[in-house]
Amino acid sequence: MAIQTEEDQGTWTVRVSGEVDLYSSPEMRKAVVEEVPASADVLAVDLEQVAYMDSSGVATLVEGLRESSSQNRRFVLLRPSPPVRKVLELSRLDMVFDIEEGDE
Amino acid sequence: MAIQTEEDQGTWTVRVSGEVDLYSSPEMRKAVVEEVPASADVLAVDLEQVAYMDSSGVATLVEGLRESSSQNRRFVLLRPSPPVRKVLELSRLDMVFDIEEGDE
Amino acid sequence: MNPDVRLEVRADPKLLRAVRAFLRSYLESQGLGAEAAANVVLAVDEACANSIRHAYHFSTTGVVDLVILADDAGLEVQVADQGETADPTLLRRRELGAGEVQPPAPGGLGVQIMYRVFDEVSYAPGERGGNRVTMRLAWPGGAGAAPRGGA
Amino acid sequence: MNPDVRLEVRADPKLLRAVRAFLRSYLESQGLGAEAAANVVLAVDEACANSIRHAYHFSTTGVVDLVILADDAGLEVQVADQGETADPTLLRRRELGAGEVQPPAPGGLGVQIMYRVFDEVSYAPGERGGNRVTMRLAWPGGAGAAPRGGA
Ligand SMILES: Nc1ncnc2c1ncn2[C@@H]1O[C@H](COP(=O)(O)OP(=O)(O)O)[C@@H](O)[C@H]1O
Ligand SMILES: Nc1ncnc2c1ncn2[C@@H]1O[C@H](COP(=O)(O)OP(=O)(O)O)[C@@H](O)[C@H]1O
Repeated sequence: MAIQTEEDQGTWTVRVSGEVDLYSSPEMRKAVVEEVPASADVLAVDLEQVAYMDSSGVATLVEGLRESSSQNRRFVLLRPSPPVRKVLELSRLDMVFDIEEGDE
Repeated sequence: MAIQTEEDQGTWTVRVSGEVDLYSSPEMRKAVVEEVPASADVLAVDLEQVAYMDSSGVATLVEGLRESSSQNRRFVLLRPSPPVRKVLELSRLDMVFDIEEGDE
Repeated sequence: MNPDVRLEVRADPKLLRAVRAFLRSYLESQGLGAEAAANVVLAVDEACANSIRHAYHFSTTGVVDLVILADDAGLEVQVADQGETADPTLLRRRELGAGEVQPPAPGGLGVQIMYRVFDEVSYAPGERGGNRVTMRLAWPGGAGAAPRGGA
Repeated sequence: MNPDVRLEVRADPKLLRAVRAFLRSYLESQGLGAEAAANVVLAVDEACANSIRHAYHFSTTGVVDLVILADDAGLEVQVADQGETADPTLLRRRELGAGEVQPPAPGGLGVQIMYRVFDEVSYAPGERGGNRVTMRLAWPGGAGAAPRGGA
């Protein structure tokens, strides 16, 4: 798994790639829960390049969503890849997230 | 593993792709030893798309070479992929084969 | 059914990736389609992750023991550990009633994913403590319908 | 060394592909470079193929037993079978003298590949018949030099 972050006009984007599992999700947790700058109005997690995600990845996204709500920050999933869509669906959490398909 | 064959002006080309191992090499053997038309002057085994080859694949190529010699047919390996080059080298048989890199 | 594979892996999260790679390739050679295979890989990974987290509490001296069997009718995967035995009330299938909404809680997902992917899931405490989950899936399309034997 | 993995596979040539997929992913997670990993995968595959061909004569009820261990110094892979024990004279390292040319024979390649890829290869008859080959490789670059612990 690899993580890239980027700030643009109040939107903090976390780009995740590779396999998110029990081994790697703590690193994703840092990026989507712990290290988001207080100034960010929007937290966008770009999941287009995610080849695999397990329920520990989903749990981390739920944490990011909760933490963002409590900060009055919008939390959005960008272009989830087919494996991400699948695990969200199997977790019955696909309706809980704000999902964007467009080019940002 | 998948095999495609093609005839062009006396050259019989066998295009191999995927993984050649103990399970799949008998199928490659058919194509490079058993089913070569008597009319072929040249047998070209195209190995560009081979992702893996073990010693049973190498042994099959040696059989193809021997059989071709006995039929006065030229036997040539086309564009061996890096894994094929490696197993030929580790088998100390890289100098035994006629290898062509060009576009046919 | 004769087991095709038995895989004993040290309970280290870092090793799960290789287990998934094995399973993907195994299921492909059994002729299971890519999408169904991805679901099976996910569900088995969840079972292994649960042994690492809940049975062994991330102590990497534990061992996760997978057994994989297949015949013309379907696939069976067993995942066992010798760690702390689970509270059986936490291992039951839960489905949402009409109009119910899943509360977005960050836990309690893995076991339900296993139930949703496999046709049959049954938990049993291990013979000497620990847990064993047995998961069965009929090949899609009915008995022997999957093009098994493909390269 | 604590074993990371023990893999018991039915002696079916069709299962070798999944074993290679496992090993590739495992070696990558150990930080071994792709080229060195490809060589290790080949050599281990040769050992498994020999058990299937020569020890079990393609009887798919046999089991090939792999043990994989790693520490900061290197990697150890053991491949064992309980089939026909090999003639030890066929398992020796052979190197060509100067000016000698390898006769292009279609056999006798696998064991030599194992010697050329690993630093140490030793064969022993199994405790109850069969064969066990133990292969060791120091991580390239010296003790602990491989960036182990990578994702
Ligand atoms: N192998 C296991 N060993 C011990 N407890 C387990 C095991 N598998 C599941 N459990 C228990 O079942 C609960 C539900 O598991 P799961 O649905 O995967 O959600 P989560 O892991 O997020 O809690 C776990 O919290 C744990 O208490
Ligand atoms: N696991 C094994 N069980 C029985 N015999 C073996 C085993 N491994 C190797 N051998 C013997 O060693 C010989 C050399 O093996 P190898 O170098 O792989 O070449 P090949 O398999 O082409 O004969 C085999 O022909 C076989 O007689």
